[in-house]
Parts: sequence; C-alpha cells; structure tokens
Amino acid sequence: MIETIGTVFRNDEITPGYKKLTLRFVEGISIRAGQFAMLRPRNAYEPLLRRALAVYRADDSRRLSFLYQILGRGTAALACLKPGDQVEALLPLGNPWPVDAAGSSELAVVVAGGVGSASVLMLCEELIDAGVQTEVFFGAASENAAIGCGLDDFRAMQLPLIITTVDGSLGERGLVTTPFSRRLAAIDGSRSRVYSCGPWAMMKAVAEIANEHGAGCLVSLEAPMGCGFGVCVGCVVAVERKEAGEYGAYKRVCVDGPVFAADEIRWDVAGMSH
Amino acid sequence: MIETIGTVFRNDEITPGYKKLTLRFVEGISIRAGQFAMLRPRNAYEPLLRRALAVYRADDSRRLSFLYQILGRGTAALACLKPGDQVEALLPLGNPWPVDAAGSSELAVVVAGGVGSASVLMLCEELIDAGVQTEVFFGAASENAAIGCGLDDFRAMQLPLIITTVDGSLGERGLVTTPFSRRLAAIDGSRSRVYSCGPWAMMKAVAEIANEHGAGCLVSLEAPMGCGFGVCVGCVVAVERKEAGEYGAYKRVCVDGPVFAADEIRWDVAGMSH
Amino acid sequence: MPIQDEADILDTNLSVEIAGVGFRNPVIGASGCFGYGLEFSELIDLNRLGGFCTKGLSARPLAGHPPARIVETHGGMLNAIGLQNVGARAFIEEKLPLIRRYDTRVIANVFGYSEEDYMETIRILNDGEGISLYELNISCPNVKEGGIVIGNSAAAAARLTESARRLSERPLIVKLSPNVTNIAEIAKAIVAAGADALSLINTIVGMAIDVNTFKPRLSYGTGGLSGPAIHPIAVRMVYEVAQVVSAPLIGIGGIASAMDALEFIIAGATAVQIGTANYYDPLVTMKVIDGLSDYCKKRGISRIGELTGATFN
Amino acid sequence: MPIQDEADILDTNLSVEIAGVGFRNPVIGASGCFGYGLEFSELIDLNRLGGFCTKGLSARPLAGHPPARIVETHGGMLNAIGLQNVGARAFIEEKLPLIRRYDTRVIANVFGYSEEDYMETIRILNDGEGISLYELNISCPNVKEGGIVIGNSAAAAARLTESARRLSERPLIVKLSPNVTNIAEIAKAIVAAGADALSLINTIVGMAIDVNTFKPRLSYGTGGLSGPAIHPIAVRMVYEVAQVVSAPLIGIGGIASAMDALEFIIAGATAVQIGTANYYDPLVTMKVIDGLSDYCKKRGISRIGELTGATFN
Ligand SMILES: Cc1cc2nc3c(=O)[nH]c(=O)nc-3n(C[C@H](O)[C@H](O)[C@H](O)COP(=O)(O)OP(=O)(O)OC[C@H]3O[C@@H](n4cnc5c(N)ncnc54)[C@H](O)[C@@H]3O)c2cc1C
Ligand SMILES: Cc1cc2nc3c(=O)[nH]c(=O)nc-3n(C[C@H](O)[C@H](O)[C@H](O)COP(=O)(O)OP(=O)(O)OC[C@H]3O[C@@H](n4cnc5c(N)ncnc54)[C@H](O)[C@@H]3O)c2cc1C
Ligand SMILES: Cc1cc2nc3c(=O)[nH]c(=O)nc-3n(C[C@H](O)[C@H](O)[C@H](O)COP(=O)(O)O)c2cc1C
Ligand SMILES: Cc1cc2nc3c(=O)[nH]c(=O)nc-3n(C[C@H](O)[C@H](O)[C@H](O)COP(=O)(O)O)c2cc1C
Ligand code: FES
Ligand code: FES
Repeated sequence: MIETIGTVFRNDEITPGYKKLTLRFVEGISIRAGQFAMLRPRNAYEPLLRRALAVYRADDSRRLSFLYQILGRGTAALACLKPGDQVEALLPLGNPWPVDAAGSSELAVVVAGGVGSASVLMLCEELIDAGVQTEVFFGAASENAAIGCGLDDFRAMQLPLIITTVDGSLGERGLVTTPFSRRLAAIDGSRSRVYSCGPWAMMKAVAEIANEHGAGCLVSLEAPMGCGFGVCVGCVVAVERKEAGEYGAYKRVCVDGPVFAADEIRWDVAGMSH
Repeated sequence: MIETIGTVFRNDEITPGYKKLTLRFVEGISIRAGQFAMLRPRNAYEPLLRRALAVYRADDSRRLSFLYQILGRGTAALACLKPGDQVEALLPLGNPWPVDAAGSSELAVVVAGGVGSASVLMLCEELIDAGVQTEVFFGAASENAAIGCGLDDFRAMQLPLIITTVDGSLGERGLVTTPFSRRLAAIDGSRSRVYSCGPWAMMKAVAEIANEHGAGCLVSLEAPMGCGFGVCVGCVVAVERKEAGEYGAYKRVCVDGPVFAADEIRWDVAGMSH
Repeated sequence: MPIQDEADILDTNLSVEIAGVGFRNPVIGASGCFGYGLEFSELIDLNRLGGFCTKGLSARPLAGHPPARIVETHGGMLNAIGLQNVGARAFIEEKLPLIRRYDTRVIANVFGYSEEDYMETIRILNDGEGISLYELNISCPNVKEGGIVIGNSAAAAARLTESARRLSERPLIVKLSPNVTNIAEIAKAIVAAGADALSLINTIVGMAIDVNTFKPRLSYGTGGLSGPAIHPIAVRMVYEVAQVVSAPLIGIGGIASAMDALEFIIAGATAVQIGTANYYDPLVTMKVIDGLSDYCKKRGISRIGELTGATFN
Repeated sequence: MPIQDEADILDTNLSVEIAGVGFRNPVIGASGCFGYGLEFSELIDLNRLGGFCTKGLSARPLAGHPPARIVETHGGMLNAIGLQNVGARAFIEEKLPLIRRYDTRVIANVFGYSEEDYMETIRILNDGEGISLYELNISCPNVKEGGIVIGNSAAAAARLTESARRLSERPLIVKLSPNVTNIAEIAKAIVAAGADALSLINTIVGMAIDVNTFKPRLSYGTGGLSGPAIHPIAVRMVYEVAQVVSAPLIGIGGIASAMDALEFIIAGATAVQIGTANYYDPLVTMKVIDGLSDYCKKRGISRIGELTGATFN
C-alpha cells in the first residue's frame, strides 16, 4: 500500500455513463486481480471521501486503468478529470482473488453483474494464465451498460461468455443468475468454483445457487468506505463468526476483503443497497 | 439584473496569477462601466458563494470579459474553467460610475490599484467617449502584477498613464498615491474629479488626498458578498448618515454601491481588509 | 413505494396547511435570506412560491453590526448581521403594499431584545395587512442581551411564547435554536405554551479566526453557521422534535435541492424554509418546487402531505 | 506580528506540554480516526507525530453497529460505528507491544456504558506499558444507555471525572460533547472534578434519510457529524471554554490543514487532534506539522506555545 499521486493519461467515455480512467504513476505498483484503489482528484474540496475503484487493467506497473460508472458526486468528479490532471491515490488495497493452478478445481465460473465486471477482468486473465477452464456470465441492465462495463474486453479473451441484459437489448433477457443457475445444474457443481462481483442482491442469489449445487463461491463485496485502509471501521459486513477475533461479528471490506468466501457472509443482514 | 448561464469562450492567463475570463451569453446584456457580476462554475459544490467580478470589457452585449487575480478558493475554481464549461451568473449588478459630459468637470483622474483596474477600463472608455480629459494612475505590486491587471489595455487607450510598482520593476517605485498626490497639488484640485478602485487602504488615502485638494472623489468598494443583490445585508460599509434611511448607518456595497462618493464613507470603520 | 408511470397521476397536490393557513406548496424562503421578498421579484415568479419569511423585524429599525458580517466556510457560511432591519412600522408602510401585489404567503419574522420589545413589534405588525403568520425568532445567536438567548431555555421560551400568543392576531410559529442540549424538550414546552407551529433550525454558533491578525473574522466575534454543512444536524433535530410534538414543523437548514427538502419532510416536517442557498442560487426555491413535484409524480404520490413523517411508518 | 526573514530563526520549537507530558509537536491523531496507530505505519513516519488517540477502548470487546455505519454529507460525514473495538485487554496484549516500537505519545481513549464500565477499562489500562495519558470519551453520540450521554450533563460528567481521576495512574483528558447548550459550564465542572486537560469536540449528532426507502441511511438512525463542516462550531467552542478554564485544551473538529489547526491554537488550544481528514488524506498529520513549522518560521515565532490563546491579546 502506498499513498501517491497519479497523473491522468486518459479518461474516456466507453458508453454514456461509463468511463475508463488511465493513470500513470512514478513508481511501479504491483497489483493482483481483485485489488482496488482509493481515488480522489488532487486538492478537491468536495466530495471529501475518496472513492474505491477496482483496478481494471494494469498495462504495466506504472499505468493502471479503472472502469467506472458515473453515479453520484464522487464518480462525477472523477469523470471531469482531463489528461494531465492529478489524482490522489492509495493503492493497492484489499485481498486479491485466490486463483489456484489448474487441477485443483475443474471449472471457474465468473459471474459479473454491472460494473462489478471491473473487478474480474484481471481475474479472468489470471485464470487463463493458470490454465484453469473458465466461463464468464456477464449481466448488465442494457447493451449500453454491458459495453460500458467492458464487454468488448471480455469478448477479446475468447472465453465462453454468456450475456444477459435486463431489457433484452443484448443476449438473454433477464438476470444473469438465470443462465448461471441453469449451468450449475447442468454440470457437477461441486467441481466448480464460483467468482462473483456485482450488486449485493445478485451476489446473495449467486451465493445461494452455488451453495445449492455444492460449489465453492467467492464474492467481492462493496461497502461505503471512509478510508480504505482499515482505520474507520465504516465498511463492515456482518459475518458468520467462526473464530473469536478482534472485529467482533463484523469484518472490514477494505482490509479483510473485498473478497470473501460467500459462506462467511451473513446475507440476512442488510448489505450495500446500491 | 438577470440570472443566466454563461459559456466559457476563453479563460487565459495574462501573467502568472492573473487571468481573463470571457463568457458568452444567449441573451444580450447591457452593461455600464463599474457594474459587476456574481459568478460560479455551474453545479459546483465548493466554494458555495459566488464571487463578485467587475465587467472588464463588453466585446458586445453577448460577450463579456472579466479580469481576475487568483487569490482563494473561489477565484481558483474560476481559474480551472475551460472553454465550453458553464458558469452561473447574475448580472449586471451595482450602480455604474457616473460620467458627465465634458465641461462639467475639467479633468477626470482615474486611480487604479492592483486588480481594481478591472472596474475602470470601461470607465476610461466612457470618459473618452464623453470627451472628458482623463489621466490614469495605475499602481501595482510589480511588473507582473501590472501586466496581469491589464496594463496593456490601458496603454492602448493612449491616455496619460502614470505607472507605479511597489518593487520598482516598472514605472515609479512606491505607491500610486505618491504621483497622484503630486498631480493634484500641481493642478487645481477643485476642477478635477477622482475615480478610484483598489484596496481599501489605497482608496482611503486617495479619498483623503482628494479631499485635501477639494476634488470630488468616487470610489468603487469591495466587500465580502453573500448574494450580490441586496438580500443578505452581509456586504455593508459604514456610512456617514445624512438622511434617515432603511439601512441605518450602513449601506450595502452590492446594491447601494459599489460606487460611492468618498465623503459618504466612514473610513475610520474597518473595511475590507484584503 | 411502487414507482408508477408518470401518466398515471395528472398532478401532485403540493399544497400544505400550517396552523389553518394554506400554502400553495411547502417551499418557503427563510428569514434573513429572502429580504422582503421584493428583491426576488425580478428573478423568480413570487406567485409560484409557497411563501417567505421577512428579515427579522424589530419595533425600531436596527443598524446591525459593523463589517465583516459574513465569512464563507467549508459547506456553509457564518453570519453576524446583527438583525439590521427597517423596523416593523416601516415594513408595514413601505414594504407590505408592494408585497401585497404578489399572491404568496407572508410570514413576519419577529425579533426583540426583551419580552416588551417582542410585544411591541407584534402590536405594530397586528395592523399590517397581508401578513399570514408570525415567526417568533427566539434563537438568533448574533444578538443577545446579558448573554442570554431566550430560545436556549425551555422556561424563558415558553414564557415568551405565552405572551406572544396572547397578543398575536395571527397564528404563531416559534423558531427554535439548535444550540441546545435537548431541542425536543424545549419544543414541547413551547407548544404547551401555545405555539401553533415550530420552525427549526436557526443557525449554529460558530467562529472563524484570521490566522494573520489573530482576530475573529467577524466583527461580532462569533456568528451563525448556515448552509449545506448543517443539513444533517437540522434533519436530526426535526426528527427528534417530530417524535414528541404534533404541531406542524417547518424544516430549515442547508437545503439546496428537492432531495435535501424531502429529508426534512420524511423526518416529520410539513413545510421547509430555504435560506443560504438563495444567495448562491437565486432560483433554488423554484428548482425545489419543481423537484418535489417530479419526485411525487414518479412515485405516484398524490398529496405531498402523505410524506410528512413517512419515516415513522 | 512582524514577518521576519526565514534565516532569522533556525527552527521553531513545536513541542508542547499537556498535563506534564511532553509532545514533540501539537499534532495528534483523533480517536476512531487513527485506528491503533499501526495502520499508518506504512504511510507516515509515526516517529514524527505528536501522538495519537486509540480507537475508543472498552472493558470488553464490542462488535459495533450493523452497516451502514457511515454516510458522506456536504463537507463532512456521519458515522455510527458503535465503538467496535478489540477491548482494553487485547489492546494491551496485542497492540501495545507493536506500538511501543514507535516513539510517539499514546493516548488511550476510554469508553464505557456505565461508570463501572469506565472504571473497569481504566483498571485494565493502568497495567499497559507505553500509554501516556487517558482520554475519557464521555461524549460519543452513538452509544447511549437509557438515552443519556454522560457528557451532556455537567453533574454526571463531573461525577465520572472524579471517579476516573481517583483510579487513573495517568493524566486524564476528558473529551467534551458539543451537543450541549453551554459547553463552558460543563468544562468548568469537569476541570473542577479533577480533569488534567480537556479535548473538544466530539462529533455533532446528525441524521441522513434515504428518500427512496424513507429510512435513515445509518442503521443506528442518527450518527456523529465530523469533518470540515463542523470546524467553525468547534473553534467557537474551544474559544468559549478557553475563557473559563486554565487547563490545557486540545482542539478537534474538521482540521484538514495547518491553517485550520492554527485557528484552534489561536482560540486557546495547546494541541490539536485530526480525525476525518486522515481518511481522505492519510498524510494530513505530516502536512499539518510541516505547515505549522513554516507558519511559525515565517513569522519569527520561536515557540508554538506563544500562539495559544493569542486571540485574547
Ligand atoms: C472495493 C470496491 C471496489 C469498487 N470498484 C468499482 C469499480 O471498479 N467501478 C465502479 O464503477 N465502482 C466501483 N465501486 C463502487 C464505487 O466505489 C461507487 O460507485 C462509488 O463509491 C459511488 O460513488 P459516487 O460518488 O458515484 O456516489 P455517491 O452517491 O456520491 O456516493 C455517496 C457515498 O456512498 C458510497 N457509495 C455509493 N455507492 C457505493 C457502492 N456501490 N460501493 C461502495 N460505496 C458506495 C460512496 O463511496 C460515498 O461515500 C467499488 C466499490 C468498492 C467498495
Ligand atoms: C463589486 C466587486 C467587484 C470585484 N471585481 C473584481 C475583479 O474584477 N477582479 C478581481 O480579481 N477581483 C474582483 N473583486 C474581488 C473578488 O470578488 C475577490 O477577489 C474574490 O471574492 C476573492 O475570492 P477568492 O475566492 O479568491 O478568495 P477567498 O479567500 O476564497 O474568499 C473568501 C471569501 O472572502 C471574500 N473575499 C475575499 N477577498 C475579497 C475581496 N477583495 N473583495 C470581496 N470579497 C472578498 C470572497 O468573496 C469569499 O466570500 C471584486 C469584488 C467586489 C465586491
Ligand atoms: C445572513 C443570514 C441572516 C439571517 N437572518 C435571520 C433573521 O433575521 N431571523 C431569523 O429567524 N433567521 C435568520 N437567519 C437564519 C435562517 O433563516 C435559517 O434559519 C438558517 O440560515 C438555516 O438555514 P439555511 O442553512 O438554509 O441557511 C439568517 C441566516 C443568514 C445566513
Ligand atoms: C468514524 C469515526 C469514529 C470515531 N470514534 C471515536 C471514538 O471511538 N472515541 C472518540 O472519543 N471519538 C471518536 N470519534 C470522534 C473523533 O475523534 C473527533 O472528535 C471527531 O471526528 C471530530 O474531528 P474531525 O472533524 O477531525 O473528524 C470518531 C469519529 C469518526 C469520524
Ligand atoms: S473503509 Fe475504513 S475501515 Fe474499511
Ligand atoms: S452581498 Fe448580499 S446584500 Fe450585498
């Protein structure tokens, strides 16, 4: 983890509402799939808090990209950045997706919902590198959202890719959990490992489906973050406590996660509602 | 007075720390010398309050320029504007410099200090148009500041122009009040009318000198402004009350000014300290 | 709340009632931030406004404090105007006739240094035609005699309310001070003493220091903090008061958008007042009215009053 | 203050003393915003820091409130963490040995639900080696038993201070609540009861409502407001307290720059604590230390202590 200043290299719209921010850093930063950064335009007054963004791509250790959806004040401020502008950055943060070499699990099933895709592109690359057979389920609200969430980069990886959109403008109409559930029923769930990132409700459903079919399931959670480095204890998620530990029945998404085993999470306690 | 949106046409640095902002408006706005606008980047969160800037130039009624010094948060935010960006604007505000046609006063003496120059460029033009004999005393901290405050535009008017800088980098070293005072002593003060805009301490000195020599003196004051249109009563200046009036012993710089007769002002009550 | 088709609802009824007085909509200009209303006549359609509160009026004109009177802070501003105003008599004679040209509710904000002062002002205002309600400002932090703000004591506030209620020929709103340990308790005492409605909050006492001169940046020393910075504090206070009194509440503090206003309404307010935002966005009242209307239409809410205190459901 | 040549002064002495304990400089990490210090070891040089306050410690570990625990507001944030902490015992055993590797002042922030709770925590902490002072948190708005915050009552606060003072083997700072009508009065009572120093302010109670769900955005309902939004309120309170007590004060609230810190010092604080700004600018403590040093050098101030309460001169 370092605190540094990134310089905006590009900040382009992918489709309306979705942008990709590429930052250059003076120092080399080694990133593992699933890790994130806390970002904020340099010397900004508002909003105060930095925003958490997954590292989408590491072109090299000095040039990192972030894919984001413009939702509120913070992402709107990031969207205003122009090449040459500076960004305060704390990174890399959080634990990475665990990837075992081929063999230990037969099939990796990656389920991305909306801009949760940003956290799994590098995961897919690592899975490919590790020789793990991988399939991707990619859900979005619409074709615009799907492309905005980086669909073309996923297509370029040439993995089996199932697309759903809520409005049916691309792929299967409906939620990504439907084809995902069909697929787990068709194969031997216990020999697959599910990796999921997306809205809370989606991950909750993915976790249930995986559990039904005996598949191991990992989720990358979101939570409103004050600091991103474990200090404010604001980003917690309720967990099934198995051992006694310092953080009671809650874990911090920023340092204890964002990747958790799905069966560790108390899905009944309300999570991130966005 | 209208509330409208201006579009940034240009926002160029003149010299370090000084910029000129040119805005385009959909509607024609007729401006008189000495009037000002309250400006703020559109949809900005911080700072909250708009900043008062004198109209420096009206290229035409749809294109207005403002000359400003970057001091604090508000002017820094204005300095970030790029062509095409939008600005919330309320204008025109305040009373204009009174300009009588030639004859009624023999000589107009314009004394500008620092960026107070922004309020008097159009005044000089109006004086020329009215056929009034005019001299300009132009004081700044340094050559950089003098150029930044629009010196070249003043030079282009071909009026008698006396320049002073505090550091002596251009013109006479010292304060603008020194040559101004010399000049009033040399001519018949009672036949000249002084127009002054600059820091409080300078205008106070100008008012005293004018008074000594029996010259009429008008000043354009600055005050921290909440609204710019008379509502907050935050921008007041203490006045010698001659008639009973609704605003007690204070007048609002934004609507009762910014131009005041110097002998109306209570110079002993602390004014704007910047 | 199911989101209905816009077409389903022809129009939302934004009107509200406070102490028997109907308002076209719940958006009111706050005292000290809306002048005498007339200042806005070039900028907005006053006939669309729910109403406005006048600058605090006293029996005699007040000159106010010397400059500097305002200082900008992060997310807000401090002011110590010192209640500069034309006086109640001049208000009636010079301002009211002009204001009566517009069809909006006029709330006269009443201020005094002592109980007798307040009574004197009300007596004068009782003659004014076109005033709908009074708002008793017992919470201005920028003027105190003997260091006491009446609104910070339940007993003193109740005493003043009682006297004002007796004298007043119009419904009485009392404006609460946020600079207290227990605003709910004071609210209860004031309602028990006869207030027809409560408005809250006034500004929070703050201070800014010039690190170059070592002096306070306001001539008065301290000032009242207003603007978006105080919004969460104000919403909390409205919520607290809503739990213990049933008199209508008017929420005030840091409103700059319809969403900011809605938080107050859901917390229990019948109407809202907008202050500081008028300075930096003179059209804000109109924008909030439009925003409330859009919000209700999208959700199929036919009467904005349904939302008041919806958080309790 | 004449501005001297930088060369005139070799270096400003930034050190200060609080209740007999020397601090390298007046910049202290605020409780709940600096973890157990260790979280910052990768980011800043802890050996340059004046000191830090631990997250509030209680006799037993606390799990805290369910999410959501934080909400961003304009110029600030609301939190209702619920004092999640490892417990005083685990702090001593697991954290202190690691903290002792650094040369900085450790202030243990003490919290309890009842007087007995507080005493229990102090008893445990008395065994901890490397703690310089205690800070009694009597003002957390996010945990109350029976709806009462001890810090909001002069009598209750004085009682607790007295007991804590008796038991404590270290100098005692008491942290004041801003959610009161008269903070100066409470400060006096607490100092009379034996507090060696006061820190102020804790967060201000606020609330944010989700206009889509009609529910408070924090699971606990209300939360504590912190950040730049509250700075002017905090400076005013330090100023008020400085006028009536002579015990050293530690100013807290919305500090994000050296200038923000200086306002507190000029208002009467001996030192400052920085909270929320650490979240969005993890280097802020170092920047403030450098900024204070620059400011003093430029003005030829040889000891920062000269500035404390300079506004009274
Ligand atoms: C570990 C992690 C990785 C993330 N990676 C990405 C990414 O790669 N691309 C992307 O578009 N988004 C990502 N997000 C979500 C992103 O941080 C939020 O979209 C963003 O915080 C919303 O901020 P805003 O300014 O748009 O909204 P605002 O409405 O201004 O947000 C208000 C507050 O709520 C918080 N908040 C709102 N929505 C979310 C959310 N979904 N998750 C967390 N906090 C939220 C904000 O941080 C802020 O504190 C990630 C979140 C986390 C926790
Ligand atoms: C009628 C009028 C006309 C003006 N015309 C010009 C102009 O043409 N060019 C120009 O450069 N400046 C002009 N000013 C001054 C300009 O408004 C201030 O420089 C500006 O407000 C300072 O803002 P800031 O954001 O840089 O400083 P900040 O430090 O952020 O200001 C903090 C607060 O103090 C107020 N303030 C600070 N300095 C001044 C000042 N000198 N006058 C008034 N308020 C101040 C700000 O408005 C703000 O509310 C004018 C001021 C007035 C009243
Ligand atoms: C400059 C200024 C002057 C004010 N004058 C008065 C007043 O005369 N009477 C009063 O009751 N409130 C007065 N207020 C308080 C406002 O009416 C309002 O309660 C407060 O500003 C909070 O709302 P806001 O955050 O929307 O501004 C004043 C506020 C400001 C900023
Ligand atoms: C998330 C969070 C947790 C906090 N926890 C504590 C605490 O455990 N004990 C305490 O005394 N103060 C606590 N505080 C209050 C801070 O120490 C500080 O008094 C307050 O935040 C104001 O300072 P700031 O504006 O610099 O943040 C907490 C503040 C925040 C934001
Ligand atoms: S974001 Fe602060 S602890 Fe996780
Ligand atoms: S700036 Fe508000 S009255 Fe002049």
